[in-house]
Amino acid sequence: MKKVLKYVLYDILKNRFVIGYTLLLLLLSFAFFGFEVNPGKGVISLLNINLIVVPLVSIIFAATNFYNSYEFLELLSAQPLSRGTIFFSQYLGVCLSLSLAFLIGIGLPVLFFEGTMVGFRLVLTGLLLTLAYVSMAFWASVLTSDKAKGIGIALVIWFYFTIVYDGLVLTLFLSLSDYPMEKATIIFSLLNPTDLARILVLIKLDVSALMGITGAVFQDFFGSAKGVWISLTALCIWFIVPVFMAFKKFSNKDL
Amino acid sequence: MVAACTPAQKPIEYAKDPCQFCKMTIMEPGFASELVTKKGKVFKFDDLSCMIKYMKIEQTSIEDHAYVLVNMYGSNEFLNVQDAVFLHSESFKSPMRGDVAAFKGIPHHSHLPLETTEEIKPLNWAEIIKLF
Amino acid sequence: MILFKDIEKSFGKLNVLSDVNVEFSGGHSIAVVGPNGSGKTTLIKMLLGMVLPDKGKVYFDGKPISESHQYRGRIGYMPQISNYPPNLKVSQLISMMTDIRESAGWTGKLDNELIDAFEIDSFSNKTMSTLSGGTRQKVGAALAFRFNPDVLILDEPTAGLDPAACEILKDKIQNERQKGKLLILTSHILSDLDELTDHILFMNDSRIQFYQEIKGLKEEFQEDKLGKIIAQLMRAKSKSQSKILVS
Amino acid sequence: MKLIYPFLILLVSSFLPALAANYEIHNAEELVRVIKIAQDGDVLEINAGKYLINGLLIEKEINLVGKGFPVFDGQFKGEILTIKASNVTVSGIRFEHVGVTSVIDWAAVKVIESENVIIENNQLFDCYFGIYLSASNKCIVRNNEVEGIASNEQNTGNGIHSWKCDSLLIHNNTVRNHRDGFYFEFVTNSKVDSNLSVNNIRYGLHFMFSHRNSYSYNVFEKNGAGVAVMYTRNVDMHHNTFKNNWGSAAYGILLKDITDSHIENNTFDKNTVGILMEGCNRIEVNHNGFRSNGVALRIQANCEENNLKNNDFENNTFDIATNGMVVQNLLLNNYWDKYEGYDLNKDGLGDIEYRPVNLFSTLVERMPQVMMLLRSFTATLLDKIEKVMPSFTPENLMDEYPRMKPNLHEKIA
Repeated sequence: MKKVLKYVLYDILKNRFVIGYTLLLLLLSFAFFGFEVNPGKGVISLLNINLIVVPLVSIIFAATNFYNSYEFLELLSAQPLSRGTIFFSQYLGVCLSLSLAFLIGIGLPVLFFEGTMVGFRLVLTGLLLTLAYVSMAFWASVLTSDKAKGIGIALVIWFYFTIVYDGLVLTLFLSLSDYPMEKATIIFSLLNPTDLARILVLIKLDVSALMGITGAVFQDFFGSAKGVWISLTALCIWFIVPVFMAFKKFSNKDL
Repeated sequence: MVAACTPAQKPIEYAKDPCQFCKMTIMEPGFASELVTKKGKVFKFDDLSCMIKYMKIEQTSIEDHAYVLVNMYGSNEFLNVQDAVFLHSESFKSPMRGDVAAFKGIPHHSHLPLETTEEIKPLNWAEIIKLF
Repeated sequence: MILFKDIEKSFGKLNVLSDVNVEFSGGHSIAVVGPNGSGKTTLIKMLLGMVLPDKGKVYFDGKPISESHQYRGRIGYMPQISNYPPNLKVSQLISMMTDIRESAGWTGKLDNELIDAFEIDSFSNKTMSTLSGGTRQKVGAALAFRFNPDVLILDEPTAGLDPAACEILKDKIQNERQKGKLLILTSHILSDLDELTDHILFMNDSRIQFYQEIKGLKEEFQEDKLGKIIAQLMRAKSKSQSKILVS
Repeated sequence: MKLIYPFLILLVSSFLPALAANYEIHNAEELVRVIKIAQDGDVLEINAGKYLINGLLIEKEINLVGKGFPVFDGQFKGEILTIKASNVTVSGIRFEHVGVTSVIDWAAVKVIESENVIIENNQLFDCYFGIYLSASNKCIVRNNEVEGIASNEQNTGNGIHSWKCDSLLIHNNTVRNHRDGFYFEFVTNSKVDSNLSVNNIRYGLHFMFSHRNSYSYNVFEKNGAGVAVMYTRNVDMHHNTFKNNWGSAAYGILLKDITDSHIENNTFDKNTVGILMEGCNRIEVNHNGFRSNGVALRIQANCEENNLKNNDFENNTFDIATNGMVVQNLLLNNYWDKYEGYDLNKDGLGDIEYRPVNLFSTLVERMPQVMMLLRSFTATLLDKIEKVMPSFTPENLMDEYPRMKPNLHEKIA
C-alpha cells in the first residue's frame, strides 16, 4: 500500500487545487490574526473557516478527485493489488494531502498566534473534520458512477450538516420547548460532525456563555474529560464509518 | 427520547442548581421544592414561597403537574405537597424567607428551632398557597 | 489456463453476460469479436477482476480469481484509453508499476524492448498530463509487456498509434505469441486480428456464439479474409434476431 | 433608667482610660477569670498560645488584644466569643474550629445588640460562621482574614454576616471558602469597601432588604454564584471587580428588585452573566467595563427606567440579552466592540445606532438549549437576516450614539 500511496501523494500534492487551498487558508489565517487586535476574535473567524470552508473543500475535492482518478483506479485494479490497497491508497492520499494543506494553512499560523488549548482544539477538530468529509465524499462517490450526481450528493451532504441540520434542531427545540431537552442537546451534537467540532472549540472559547444557559447536563458533558473523549471518539466514528461503508461498497463494485 | 419524556422527579444538586423563580443557587435541603410537568420538564426552587409564586405567575396548579414536591424539613427527601403538613414561623429562616417547613406528620416541638413559647398551627397545601 | 464457468452478469436490468462457459489455453492468441454492447469489455474486465460475476466463477490456472489478486501479476493489460494521474511523471509511473509488481512477488528480467523502441526515456521527465493520446498509448503498451507476463490482454492496442509505432507493437505481439503466451485481443481493425490471432471468440447478445480456431472458420465459410466472415456473421445475427445491437 | 446608661458610658469613657487596667493573659483559665473581674475600659493583652474556649460571653466594655496571634480553639463545641456589650475591641486573635448546628448559627465572634464594637486584624479559620453581627450598630470589622473549609458544602456558614444592623464599616477583609462571603440582611447606612471575597460556595456578597449601603473597591472572584443583591433601595456599588464567576446560576451581580441605585466604575470580567437585572428600576449603570462575559447584561422585561451610559462592552459572547419586546431603558454612549458603523463626522460617536440584542440570544432566552447552536452558520445567518429586518428583537432597545473607542483606557490584558 505504501508503494501506491507514495505515487498517489506525488500526484495530488502537485495538484493546483490543493496548492491553491493551502495558500487560501494561509492567507485567511494571516488576515484574521493580523487585522484583529484581539487574537480571540481571530480564532472565531478561523473557526468559521474550519466549519464551513474546510468541510466544503474537503468533500468537493475528494469527490471530484475520485471521479477524475477513476480510470487510474481501473488501471490499478488490473495490477496485482487488492481492492483494499487501491481504495485506501487513494483515500489516504486525499486525506494526507488535504490534512497537510490544512496544517500548513491553519495549523502553523494558529501555533504562531494562538498556541493555546483553544488553538490546539481548533486544529485538531479541523483535521478530524477534513477526514470526516473526505470519508463522506468517498462514500458518495462509490455509490454512484455518475460524476455530476456524486458531486451533487457531496454538496448536499455538506449543505445538510452545515445549515439544514442546525435549522432542524433549532425548529425542534423551539417547538418542543415544553419538554426537557437537556440530554437531547448532547445527542444532537454527536449526530453532526460540524456541530461537534464547533462545540469542542466553543466549550473552551465561550465557556462563560455555554456554562450558563445550556443547562448542567450539556456543560457537565462537554466540560468533562470523559465528554471530550467521547466527542473526539464520535468525530473519529464520523470518518471511520463512512470510509468503511465506502470501502465495503468499493470492494464489491464493478469498475 | 421517549424515556426522556416520561415525567420523573430529579434530585436537586445543592450548591449548583438555580432556583427557577429567584435565580439563586439552591443551598439548603430542608426547604427546596420541585415541580415536574406532565411533559417531563423539571423546575427546582430553593424555597417553597418561590414555587408558589412561580405557580401563581404561570397560573398553574397541582393538576397541571406530574409531581409537586417539597423537601421535608431538615432533609433532602421529597414529599408530595398534598401529603405534607406545613408549619410557618419566622424562626425557620428559610432562604427566601418564606419560612415554611414541610413535615410528614405533625412534628415534635423539641425538634424545631422555635422559641419555646411559640405555638404554631399546622397548615395544609390549600392554606399554605394563600400565604404568598 | 483461464476458465470462465457458468458466468452470469447483469447491470441492473441489463443482462450483459449469460451462460458464459469458455476456456482459454496457453499459446493461443484469441480475438474477442462482437458488436458493440455484446459483452466483450465486460468479459475482459471480469478476467481482470474489475467486474464481479453475479453467478459462476473465473479460474486462473485452476484457482478462482476471487480468492487472490496475485494472479494479476501474471497478466499484462493495455487498456483502450490510458488515463494516468496527471501530475505523475512518466518515470514515476513506470517505477510505480515496477514497485507494485515487485511487492506482489514478481521477479525476473524486465522487458524493456518497447521502452527502447518507443524511446520513452526521451520524455520520461514529462508529466502524464502533457503527453498526447498516442504517446500515452505507447507508455501503456510498454508497461503491459514490461514484466514478461504469461497472459497479455490488449484492448484496441493499435488505436491512436502512428503507423511506425503500430508496426513495432505488432512485431512485439508476434514475438510474444511465439514464446507461447496467451494473448487476448480486441480490435476494430480486422486485418490486425487476422494477422495476430489464431482463435476467435464471437460474442453477441451477451452470449458466446462460438469459440473456435480461425483456420477452421475460414474453411467453413470458404473465405480467406477474417473481416469478411465477421461482417457476414454480424449481418446474419442482426437479421435473424431483429434486435438492435447498438450501444 | 435607660437615659442614665449613655451618661454612664460617657463618664466611663472620658474618665476611666487613665484608670483602665492592663492584664497579661497566658491561658484560658486566666482569661475566664480576668474577664470576670475586669472593669469597663480594661485591656486584656493575650499572649500567644492555644486557648481552648467555647461560649465565652463578654458583657463588659473591654479590649481583647492578641499578641503574636494567640489561637482561640472552639473544638467544634460551640461559639467562641459572644459579645453583648458596646465598645468592645477584639484584635490580633486567631479563631479556629467553630462547630456546625442547623438550629443556631454558631460563629467565631458574635456581636449581639451592641454598638461601637471593633473587630480587627484577626484570623478566622474553619469556623461555621466567621464574624456575626446581630442587631448591632456602628461596629467596625476590618483587616480580618476569614477562611472556611469548603469541603463540607452545606455545612459552611457565612464569612461576615450581619443582621438588622446600622452604620457598619466593613473594610479590607478577606473571606474565602464560606457559603456567602459577606451576608447582610436588614442592614442600613453601612459601608463595605476594599474587601476581597474569593471561592465562596454561593455568593461572594449577598444582601437583602439592606437599604442605603455602599460597596466599593471590593473584589469578588470565583464565587460559586457571584454576587446577589435583592429587595433593596439606594444601593451604591462602585469600583468593584467581579470576575470569573462561572456556572449555570452564576452572575457577576444578580440584581433582584433593586431600585434607585448606582452601579458605576465596576469591572465585570469573564462571568457567565455580568449583571442580571430582574425587577429593577431607576438604576444608573455607568462607566462599567464588561469584558469576556457570556452575557454582559441580562435585562428581564420587568425592568424599567434604567440608564446604561458610557459602559464598555468588549469580547462578550452576548452584550445584552432580554426576554421581552419592549424595554423601557436607556442605552447611550456605550462602547460596543461588535459595532460595525462609521464615524464620518469624527465626533467620536458612531453615525448609526447599535442594537445590542441579537435574534439568537432572544431564541436562547426562549429555549436555553438553543445555545447548543452558538456560532453555527445557521445562527449567524438568522442574526444577519434579523439585522436587515428586525421582527423578533426589541426595536427600541438601542444605543443611538455608540462610542467608537472604549471609555476606559485600560485595554484587555
